[in-house]
Amino acid sequence: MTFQHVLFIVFGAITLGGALMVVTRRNVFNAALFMILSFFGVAGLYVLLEAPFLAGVQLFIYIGGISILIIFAIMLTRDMMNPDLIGRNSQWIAAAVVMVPLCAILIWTVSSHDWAAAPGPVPENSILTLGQALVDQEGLALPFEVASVLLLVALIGAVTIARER
Amino acid sequence: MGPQIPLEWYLFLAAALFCIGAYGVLSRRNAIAILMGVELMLNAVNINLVAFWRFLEPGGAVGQAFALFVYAVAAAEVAVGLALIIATWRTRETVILEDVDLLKG
Amino acid sequence: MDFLSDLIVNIGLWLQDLLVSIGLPDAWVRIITLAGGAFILALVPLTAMFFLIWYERKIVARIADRLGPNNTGAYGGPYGLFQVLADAVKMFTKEDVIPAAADRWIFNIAPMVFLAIAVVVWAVIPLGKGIVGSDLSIGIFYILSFGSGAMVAILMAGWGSNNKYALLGALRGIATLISYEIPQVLSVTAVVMVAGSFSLVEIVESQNVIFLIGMPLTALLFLLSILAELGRRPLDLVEADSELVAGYFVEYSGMKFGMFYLGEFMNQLMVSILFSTLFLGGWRGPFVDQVPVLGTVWLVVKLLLVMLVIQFFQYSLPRLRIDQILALNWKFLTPLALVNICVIALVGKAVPYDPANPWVQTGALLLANVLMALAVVGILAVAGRQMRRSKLAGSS
Amino acid sequence: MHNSDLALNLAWFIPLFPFLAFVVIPLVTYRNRKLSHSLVIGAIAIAFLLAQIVFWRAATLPVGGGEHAYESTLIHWLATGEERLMLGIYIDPATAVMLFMVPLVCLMIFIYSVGYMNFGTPEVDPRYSRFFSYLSLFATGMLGMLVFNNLLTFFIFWEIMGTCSYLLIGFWYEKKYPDPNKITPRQAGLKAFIVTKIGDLFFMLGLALLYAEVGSLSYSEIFSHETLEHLAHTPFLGTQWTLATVIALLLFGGTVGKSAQFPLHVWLPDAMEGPTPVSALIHAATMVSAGVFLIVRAFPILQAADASVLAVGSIPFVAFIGALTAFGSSIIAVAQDDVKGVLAFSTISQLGYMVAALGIGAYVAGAFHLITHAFFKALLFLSSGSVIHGMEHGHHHVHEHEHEGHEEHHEEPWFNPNDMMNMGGLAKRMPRTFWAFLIGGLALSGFPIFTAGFWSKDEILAQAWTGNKVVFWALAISAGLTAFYTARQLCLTFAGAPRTEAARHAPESVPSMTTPLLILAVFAVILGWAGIPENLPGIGGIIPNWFHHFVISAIETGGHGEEHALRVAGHLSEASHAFEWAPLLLGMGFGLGGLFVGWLVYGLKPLQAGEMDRVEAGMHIIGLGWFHKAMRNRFYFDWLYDRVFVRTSIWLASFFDAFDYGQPVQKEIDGKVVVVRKHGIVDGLVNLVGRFGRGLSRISDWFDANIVDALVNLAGRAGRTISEVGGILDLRVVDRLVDLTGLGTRALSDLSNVVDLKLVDSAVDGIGDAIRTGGRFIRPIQTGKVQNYLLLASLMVIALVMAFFMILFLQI
Repeated sequence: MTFQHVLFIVFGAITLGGALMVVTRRNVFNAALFMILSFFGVAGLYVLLEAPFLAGVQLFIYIGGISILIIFAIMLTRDMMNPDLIGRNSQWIAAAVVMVPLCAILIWTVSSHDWAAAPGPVPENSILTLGQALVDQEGLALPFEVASVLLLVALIGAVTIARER
Repeated sequence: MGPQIPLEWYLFLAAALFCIGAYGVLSRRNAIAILMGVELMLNAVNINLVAFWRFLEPGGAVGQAFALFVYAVAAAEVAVGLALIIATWRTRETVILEDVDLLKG
Repeated sequence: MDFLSDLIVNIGLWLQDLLVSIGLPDAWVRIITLAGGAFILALVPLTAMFFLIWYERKIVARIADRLGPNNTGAYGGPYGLFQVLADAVKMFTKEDVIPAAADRWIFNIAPMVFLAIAVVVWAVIPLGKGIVGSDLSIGIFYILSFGSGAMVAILMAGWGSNNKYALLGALRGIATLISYEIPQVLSVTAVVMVAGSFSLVEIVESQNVIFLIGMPLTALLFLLSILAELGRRPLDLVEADSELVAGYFVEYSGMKFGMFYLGEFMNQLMVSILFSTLFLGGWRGPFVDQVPVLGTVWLVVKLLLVMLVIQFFQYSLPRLRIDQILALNWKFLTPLALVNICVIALVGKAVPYDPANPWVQTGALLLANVLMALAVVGILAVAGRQMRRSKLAGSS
Repeated sequence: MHNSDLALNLAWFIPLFPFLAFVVIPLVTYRNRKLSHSLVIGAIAIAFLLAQIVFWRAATLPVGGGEHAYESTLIHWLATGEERLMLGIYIDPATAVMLFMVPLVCLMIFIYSVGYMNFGTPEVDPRYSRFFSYLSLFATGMLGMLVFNNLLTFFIFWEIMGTCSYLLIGFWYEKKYPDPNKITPRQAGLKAFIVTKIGDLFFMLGLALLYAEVGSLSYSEIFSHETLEHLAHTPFLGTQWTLATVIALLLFGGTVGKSAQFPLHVWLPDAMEGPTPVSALIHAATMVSAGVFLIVRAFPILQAADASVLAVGSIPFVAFIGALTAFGSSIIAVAQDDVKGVLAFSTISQLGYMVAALGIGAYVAGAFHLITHAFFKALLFLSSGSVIHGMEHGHHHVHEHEHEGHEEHHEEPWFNPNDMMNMGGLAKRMPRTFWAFLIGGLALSGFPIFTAGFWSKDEILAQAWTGNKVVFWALAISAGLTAFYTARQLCLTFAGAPRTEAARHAPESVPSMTTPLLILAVFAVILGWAGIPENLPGIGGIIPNWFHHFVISAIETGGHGEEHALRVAGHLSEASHAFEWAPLLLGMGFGLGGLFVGWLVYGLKPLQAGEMDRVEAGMHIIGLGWFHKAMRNRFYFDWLYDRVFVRTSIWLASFFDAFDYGQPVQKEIDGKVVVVRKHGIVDGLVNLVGRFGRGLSRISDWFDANIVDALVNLAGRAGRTISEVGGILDLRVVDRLVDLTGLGTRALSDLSNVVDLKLVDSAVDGIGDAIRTGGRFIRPIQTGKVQNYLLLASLMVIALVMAFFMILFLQI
């Protein structure tokens, strides 16, 4: 029971608990806040995984960007708050019934495989490696470009769709 | 000091998170809540990617890079999804998926 | 003297040894030392407040041609130094009102989140030579990402207090924050490119010549963006006193209001430290190598200067309309920041930094900046002339 | 064979241009109708030219030496884990002839659509540009399916076509009919989509199995000698069947779905709800032929499979399905009144022909009929479309005349322009259409010597004669029927006097519609001459049987095992050597006979308005009216499927729905009405039990009231004759007893209510939801809720993993 275990348990609890609240709260705004909480927990896990940069990105994009967007959308469509229209649909029990064995299967699959993982230390300049890999033509330059184009397209598309006519 | 937590823990956690998100996607009625479920699932995926990066090739960059790509995709998806939801809200006055059935056969 | 040379670290080590000798397991020792360090670190800004609020009030008073706090009655104290204490007491004793229709949970949590975020970012700021909470490899990025968490707190406050002014204030605030994050991040990126690291410590150490000289445009961009982020005039949308009463925390009273107030002020302090760290060389200054503690003094001096500048903006300029503010960002600052990044990247590649004579790169950068500034001014002049002409044509 | 031939490499670009057109239209030019359709037509024209170059190049390559299966140099396509899929083009004779046919027909049909969608007239379709972009996407799918070199791309483009089919059948999705039993376009679209998906599922499983076994899907590898040997001799999961058999059957499943073979044929007739060019393009000329083309493509595997599996008697399974389909649908077609319905069923039967031919190993004959049929069937559809178009215009015309001077818009009475009973005498009104239709009809019914249909059909029959007598007779008889209903259709539509006002005023269609008809008509005639058997005495030698030589070379030199080459040659050599008179004469006899009988029945004395269909009348006279009714109702297949699958699932769905949730409640929420269900878990249960109990008590009441009383009275009378007292006594006693049972059951049922609603709730709720979702998923008339599909998908995942687990560890 080292310090890391404590942190892992704490962050894991935050993540899963937040996620559970997200899918169960009736009030969508609260659900969004719990989603932010869950994202925060995930960021903590990244820190535990010694990927601080990703932790930062997690906070920056998910909490600073995506969650804010979602909350804005919630405020823009006030029907969200209509108590008769929010909450679960008719198949929620079936969904739960399906999801439990799915989770079981996933966990079984994971545990049935022997992860011969003897992780070495993370090199000091892992962020440098990441950055170079992203602009390296042999490496991930193409996916990187594609991702940026995708973002641009999404931006334009979103504006076009949501524009007042 | 390397990680003292076995890789399985992260994978279990990711699996649980994924299933919770999927449950949200399946069981919520309004589109934005479903979007949140999707976000949770994406996060689960990312946890897996980063965990694999950390435990299987900490020297490389592919795991982190793909996590970043997932971020990009998530951002795009949310932007377009919310735009669609808002457009739907304008035209159909609803955000409930069941009510949007123009092409219902 | 060598004990003084890095005070905090030695104290930390000493404490750690003490705990181990008591016989606690490592994990607990680690937890306790970290918690203690965090606690001390959090105390720094909270205590600094008392002086800095007084400082701001004095400046305001001088700008408004008043005396400012000079006598705190029963509390005594020279020059009204304890004014802040009095305010604190007043806040503590005020009644804590919660609107009936408020979303209680959110309403109550919001100020804590706000303050927590304001405190958390202090972990990575180098307060002096070797005095830093933790030298994260992503230091500055850490600050930015947590700063974006403040938005959530603002939204929570605006939504939770269930008041249309509050919600409007929150939405306008978020609009500003989100849009001004872009030039802020871009300007920081320029600094990071030149310094070659995210870590604030390394950024400070790489400033043999302070970056303000090298890239004044970047500094200007950063300053403007932090003005907006802080909600300071001329860019204050978050609380536009005359339109939105107090913006998102209109409904708050007592200590919760105090938390917001404190949080905002700590943000101000933080960004001024950030500015002095990024552009003014942080704790660097004469004789720091001999007397490391002097570094902190230098830092304080620099941040007081920066705060002075911010105060001057704040109290001498009128407020812009929201559309003007957003237009300023999207049509001017963001493009400029993008151009700025490209130029600095090119120059940085063309003229590599050599430690022998650091002024070479600085000079190149400065030249590039001046050219950019001239170009911008020229473009603005042309655009303005056309605008005036069209206006005239329209009027006549 | 990785040589690079410039002309053949042009095939890379064939699918490109239609795709570009598809992309550009919705993005840019959707406002400008003229630009849109010129874009599409231009694109397909370019594709047509390229395809011609490729075709002639491939045709003029020296025969043999594997030259005919040309595979370009491969490019990396997508990386799957450790290995990357390679993509190239693959031109063999089958591809080449398809490349000759497809773009040409597409071009014709696209041009035709311009007129059909009323371009330039006030009633031009509001979604005109969208229609053309869909068409273009479809062409992309078909061409891409042809040129590329592996089954995966084949499947992808195949699915693209499926999507287009859905989009285009449901193109007029807002259309509704007064008759609720008539299927609406969007229902038809969904039906087609789902029914074909059933077949595609098999196809995909086949692909998965093949890939898992061979590790590649490119033709050159899966058709190589070793692979086929391996497949032919490896048992499938320890069963008796060989892998080749299973794979072949699975792939054939895809064919059954796509080209509407029995039992999945039900979607094609309803697909006629789409615009007629669509029916012509997708559901006659190209897409349904894709199914057959799949067999042509996978022919080596089909040969490697052992034909005895699932064989019906001596008939191989594939041939059996084909023959059955051909026969049954040609019977059905006789009784159809919808002008497109007849053609739809004839399409099904012709496809059955091809499948049967391939099933008995007649590769060349099948491919040949595929090509010719595409031409004359497209011709037929387009001309029928022209007829319908004329009828509609005539109807509008008449209608305007009735309402002269009315400014306000009047509601037109619904009029079915497809019904042949409303036509007649159109030959004078629209002569060009008539001639086109006539030629197409003759080709379809295999009018001897000079129509294409004759030669291809004759070749199939010849093969069947040597291959399998049963199949031969089935095909021959259906050939007769085909001729008969073609004659019927021709006479009903064009002969005699107009039977309605609309028909009397129907105008000839615009040139942009009739010109393609004439071009197609030419091909419908001359194309047969490419495949005249050489050993046919008389004209046999005049034109060499080019098609045969060309296409057969693919089998002989396609680069797979001698064993199969021999087996195939075993079938094929007969066509080219020993000539048989019997099949030829029989075929001619049936064809001409059918035409003649049809002319006797319908043409000699044309039908009058309001007169009953002659065949129907005749069958009524000989007491076969019920059978004709069955024919008219397509042998009740739709009815059957509706009852068996659709209704049951809907019933289950709504049953459990009411069961768990009670009835939906209309609720008024800030101004708009929404349906909110109160989540009453138990009341459904209560109702059920209550209903049960009420039923019981009602039964006992009835029993009590009628039977027992009767008995009692009887006994009473009997008793009265003996003694007053005893009679009264037992009357009382028995009555009391019986009432008591009634009361008892009532009380029991009430009790059971109380017990059950405590016990079963949540479990029932879960099951209810699951089944309800299942029902929602199966019913083709569904709300298309993504979440339900997702749920089902995850269910399937679980099921698959479980199955995998069992197979892996329990060795089941």
